[in-house]
Amino acid sequence: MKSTLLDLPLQPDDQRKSTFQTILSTPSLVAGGIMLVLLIGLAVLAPVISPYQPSEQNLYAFLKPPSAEHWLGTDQLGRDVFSRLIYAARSDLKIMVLAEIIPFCTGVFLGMLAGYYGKWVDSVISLVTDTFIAFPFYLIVIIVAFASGAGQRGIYITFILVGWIVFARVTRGLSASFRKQEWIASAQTLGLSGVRIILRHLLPNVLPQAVVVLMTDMVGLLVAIVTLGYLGIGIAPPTPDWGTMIADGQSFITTAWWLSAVPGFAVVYTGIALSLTGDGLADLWRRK
Amino acid sequence: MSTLFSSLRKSFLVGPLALVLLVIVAGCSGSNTGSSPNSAASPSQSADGGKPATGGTFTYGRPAAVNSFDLHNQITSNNAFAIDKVFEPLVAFDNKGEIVDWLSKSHNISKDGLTYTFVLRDGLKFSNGTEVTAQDAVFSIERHLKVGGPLAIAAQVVSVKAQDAKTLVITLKEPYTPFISELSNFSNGIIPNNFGGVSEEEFLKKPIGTGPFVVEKWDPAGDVTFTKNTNYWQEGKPYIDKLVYKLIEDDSQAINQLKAGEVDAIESLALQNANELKAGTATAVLTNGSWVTEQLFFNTLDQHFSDVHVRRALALAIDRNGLTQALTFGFAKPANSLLPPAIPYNTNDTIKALNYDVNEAKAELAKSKFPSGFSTKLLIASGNSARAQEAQIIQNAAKSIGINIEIETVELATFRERFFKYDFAAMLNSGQADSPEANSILAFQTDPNGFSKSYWTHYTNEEVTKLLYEGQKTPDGESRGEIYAKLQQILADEVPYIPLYFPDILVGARSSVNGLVVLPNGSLRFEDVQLKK
Amino acid sequence: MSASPILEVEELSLAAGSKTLVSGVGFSLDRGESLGLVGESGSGKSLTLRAILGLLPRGVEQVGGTIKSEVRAAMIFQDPRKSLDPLCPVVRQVEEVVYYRQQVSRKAARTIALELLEMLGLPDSLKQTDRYPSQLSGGQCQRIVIAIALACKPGILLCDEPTTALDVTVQQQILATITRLQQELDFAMVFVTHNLAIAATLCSKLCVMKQGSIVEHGDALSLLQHPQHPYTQMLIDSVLPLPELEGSASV
Amino acid sequence: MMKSNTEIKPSVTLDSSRRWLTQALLRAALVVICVVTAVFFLIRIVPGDPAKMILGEYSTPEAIASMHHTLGLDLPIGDQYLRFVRNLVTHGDTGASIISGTSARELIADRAPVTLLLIVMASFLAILLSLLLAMLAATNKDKLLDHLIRIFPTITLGMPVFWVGLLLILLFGVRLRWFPVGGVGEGWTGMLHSLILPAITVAFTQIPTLVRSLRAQMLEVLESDFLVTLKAAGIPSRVILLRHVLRNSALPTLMLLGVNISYLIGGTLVVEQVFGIKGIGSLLFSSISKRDFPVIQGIALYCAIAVVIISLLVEMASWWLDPRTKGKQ
Repeated sequence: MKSTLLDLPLQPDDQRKSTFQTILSTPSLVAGGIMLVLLIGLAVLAPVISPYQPSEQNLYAFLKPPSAEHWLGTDQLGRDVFSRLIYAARSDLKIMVLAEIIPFCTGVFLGMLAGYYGKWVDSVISLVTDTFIAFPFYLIVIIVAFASGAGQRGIYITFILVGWIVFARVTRGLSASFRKQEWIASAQTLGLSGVRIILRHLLPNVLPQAVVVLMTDMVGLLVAIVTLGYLGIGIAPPTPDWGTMIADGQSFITTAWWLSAVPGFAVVYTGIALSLTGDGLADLWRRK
Repeated sequence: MSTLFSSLRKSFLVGPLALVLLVIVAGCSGSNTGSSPNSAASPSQSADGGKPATGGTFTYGRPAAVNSFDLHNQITSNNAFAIDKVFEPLVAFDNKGEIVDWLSKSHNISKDGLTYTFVLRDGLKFSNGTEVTAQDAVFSIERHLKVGGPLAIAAQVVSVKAQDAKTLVITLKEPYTPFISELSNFSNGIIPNNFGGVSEEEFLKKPIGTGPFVVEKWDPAGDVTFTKNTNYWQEGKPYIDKLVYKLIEDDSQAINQLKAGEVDAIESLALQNANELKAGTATAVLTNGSWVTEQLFFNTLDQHFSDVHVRRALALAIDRNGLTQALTFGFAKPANSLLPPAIPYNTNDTIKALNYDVNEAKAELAKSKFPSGFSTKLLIASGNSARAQEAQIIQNAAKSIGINIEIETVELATFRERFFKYDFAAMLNSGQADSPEANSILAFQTDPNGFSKSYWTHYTNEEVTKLLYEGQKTPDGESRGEIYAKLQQILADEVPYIPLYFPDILVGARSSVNGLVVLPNGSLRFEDVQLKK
Repeated sequence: MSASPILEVEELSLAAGSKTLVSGVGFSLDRGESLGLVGESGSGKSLTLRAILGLLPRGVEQVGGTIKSEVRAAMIFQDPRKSLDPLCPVVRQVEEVVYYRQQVSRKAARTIALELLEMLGLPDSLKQTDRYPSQLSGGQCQRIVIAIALACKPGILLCDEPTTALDVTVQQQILATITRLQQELDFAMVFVTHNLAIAATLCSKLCVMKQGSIVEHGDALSLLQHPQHPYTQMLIDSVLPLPELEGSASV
Repeated sequence: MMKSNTEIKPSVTLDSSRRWLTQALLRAALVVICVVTAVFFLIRIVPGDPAKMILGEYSTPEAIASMHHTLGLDLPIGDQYLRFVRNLVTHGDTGASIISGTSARELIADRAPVTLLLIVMASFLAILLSLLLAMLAATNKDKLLDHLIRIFPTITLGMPVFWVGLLLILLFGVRLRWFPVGGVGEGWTGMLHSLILPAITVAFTQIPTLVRSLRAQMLEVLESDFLVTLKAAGIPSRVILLRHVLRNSALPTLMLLGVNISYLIGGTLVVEQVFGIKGIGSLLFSSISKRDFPVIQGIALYCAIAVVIISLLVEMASWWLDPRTKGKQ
């Protein structure tokens, strides 16, 4: 989201500096940003940082408590929990981001279309939205994930199917309110085409709000990925995943609680990082 | 606590699969060597010599409901472990797997192995107070012969006669050594002659037997409540007034309920949860050596696994000791032979098994049709986290020699349907004996003509089949041992399945429970149970 | 009438955090008397009223001065629609205030409430069917608000620009109603407005406020005729043609 | 003298309210038609041949052909759709279970009561708890309590529902033994008692969003002019809070819950698994792993239709309850 910030309409140099200062004076954005950078850093650098291969088993050193050798101990198959944790961050976050790209683009675009043109375009898009939103999210996720075989494919398919709705709803409302404003009308009188107005003028204005929603939505998606993993229909072993780590560690909750607690906290941590960033961005744009 | 899908658990080890053991005829009483059950944690009589504590209700959490008391038509543990509380056989096995007289005061097998004579105990009564006579036993065994059922009497019975009110004589056409063991099974329990005068249907709804408990309330999709049989032949027993079988489908649910004291014991205790219960002050774990062998099964019709070198290579690639350690927390022994140590004629210590050696495994694979490896699937049932871990170990081992395994997890019911249709390449499952008899497992896992088709591996080897039939006719003794040693060695060399480990029977119980007896088939005896107040 | 004033404000200072909003405001009011607080928006008039009422907005605190009052105060607000609970029928709202303020039975409260509504010239149909604020016109809502204020039997009525949000014709009616009621019920009144003309017609005394302080105060007539402060002059200039018109129309 | 006010013009006529209702119903009906179509295509969107999925990879072509026939997949797509809709309209059914042969509708109806009860309890708890928390936060704005309650949604947003369920089981079931750790108790009281923890878990997923917007809503109400009117009129603050603030905030909560009902139902399906409750959720899981498509379709359809109906009801209720919407018409 850093890059989105910089892509906003051009500002003179000194104003950009003040943007930077505003960022610094938004504590939730700073906190969320730092948490995210840390997390992404760990995930990206996992191959460098991790002391072991994530699926390397040692059947004679299983369920070891945290030590200098294994920072977070080992799991039931003697795999290094720390290595698995950061590799899981890698796989979970990668899926989370990849699975959001298409829904985000289609959702924002359809929302703008519906909001800008109104009338039958709006009616059709809203009808589709209402239809999809009628299906409980987890119901669709579970059905599609199961039917398309456990693994990442199900998550992608599900999200392409239903993920765009949230964005469409938000941008539709915003676009509809912008449409009534004068500057859009004046752009129309200048003879600019609808698509041009949407992309050049509407998009920069709805994007901030959409990005804020994206942050919250990503939390929901991550939780869904983890839940699928926990249910045994998510990311397939041996690829590490926080959900399966929680499920695997659950048997040892009283004897080796860190096994399921640590990946659980990782999910909560990511959730906090993303929602803080989202709150912060919302704050920032509200103040502008 | 395993994953969410609620169905699979120990019943799988104990029941449905092990299920069907073909019972055949002949024999003398068993020379039960080698069975070495660990003693249960606390099944001792009340030690203080005073009067035993009596009364109370014992609640037993079980993963599947009792849906029938028809002893001749049932095999799965959900029913078996309820049937054996109501009906009892002439001879029974104890917690060490030894055959002992039960309803019979004594029994005798003729030298030629063709005539079996049983003398009933004195004063033996059914729960409704009626005297038990030899005629009741004749009726019971004849009904079993007529019905057949999943545990049909495989011996060729010529006649079943009541010599007098207390003496029963069974004559066979040819010797069948496993017979006496198989008579100890729950399916050979004694029921009243002519169902005590009521219709068969009515009788099975309100069954009457000699067992320590009587069915009081029974929901075929839920719980069963038993009350104690006041006419029980073991004087003063059972000590408890009521026994409740409570249906708890989910593993983690069961453990939580045990910890919360909502149940007194649970049947389905996953290996990885045992230590947790053992460590708790309010809970204890009762164990016993089992008749179960955890195995990796191959579909020998599969394009890859029909190649014996592929199977051997995989066997060599798996570190069974490590696997056992990591998965079973000291509640199991690594397996070398197919027969568990608690079963006579097992060769676990002497057999030459394919032991862990990656280089040799690679060399073995090089001899196969797929020297550079291949991709395949491993089928497992959901809801059993030990199996899920096991699958990952095997996946990792296979990868080390170039075989890529995708783990396919399906629900228990689907899992069974799938392998019954040979719809699998490899699967994780277990085999189990129903009586302390080598034939029990071997017939089920090696007979290509039996209904189980060598445990759905479709493994066919004429020599193995020949040895199997020979073993059934040979009286107990050294020569029978030699036959089974030879048979087990062939299986170890051709690996239609890789025996992985022999898990102990695990029962979780409250520490306040005394006198619980764990049998090697996973059933419990409750007649000595006392609840500390 | 009475020997001592019923409201005395002395050296009142209000602040939000470090920012002073009102400083050193003081005035007094006798029974039946009307005081006009005049000034541009943001000059602290409304805050002064809120302070008298004892309901300062969140974050604003009284940092100095005293407010002495012997009688109950009630208030009428700028936007009548927003001053009523949108989810509560209007007669019920009046009734509720009567019930809690006058300590009578529910039934009596309803009778009193209906009498008040009649006194304020609200349509009779309300007696049969209660209405929600959104179903009434702005003027009707303001009459309800006045009814609520009167239900408190106030000694002082605080009016915070009660006509600003209304149409000009309705403004007249509401002002007439307030004047009539003051004559009938003899309460004192503090009337806040930015319109000097309206203040002058209603009030005998005037205070002109600017940036949180009183810059000029005195008798309405003399203040209008001889303004001392340039700000007062400016306010007079901005509405000059109107006083005569208003004056002739209202009295 | 003042002029008497003109009569009150009823701003909402019978006509406009009828028009609104017709529009809302028409819209809901359209969505239901789309839902039915979507469910029909569900079996086709999913990659792979459903017959092959049911029968397994080693199945014979004849078996697959006969399964195609059973599922009606051998008919032209238009006929299939007509058949599907006809069955739905006449029997309210999506076909018989491939596994047991029982009609999907009956299987679902069997399991529905527990799930419905759980949803109702969860909604009730969600509204109650979020109103309480939001009220505490709003009335203590910018104090410690407010900050704590505001942080709460940020933290809980990323908590998977199964994880919350497990923690609650460990704490209240195993440690404190206040509630049974799972299953459904006998009788009404036993049932309610055993559903409290699951209901809290489901409610937990809704509370973050609800509290967040409710707090904002309440602050708006608390700082609104009419509250000053009421306070100035000397109405006890207890009465103000309970009668006016709560009522004004409850309406948006109800509407928000209506929007979120779909998520709530989805959460319930997962929570049922954690607590071992035999409801629609466990039926869904077992049907899915058996590839029992008619039952899966039935569950999807009934859940979606339930969502549409509940949304419609909430919309109607809030339209009915909120006089402002009528003013706008």
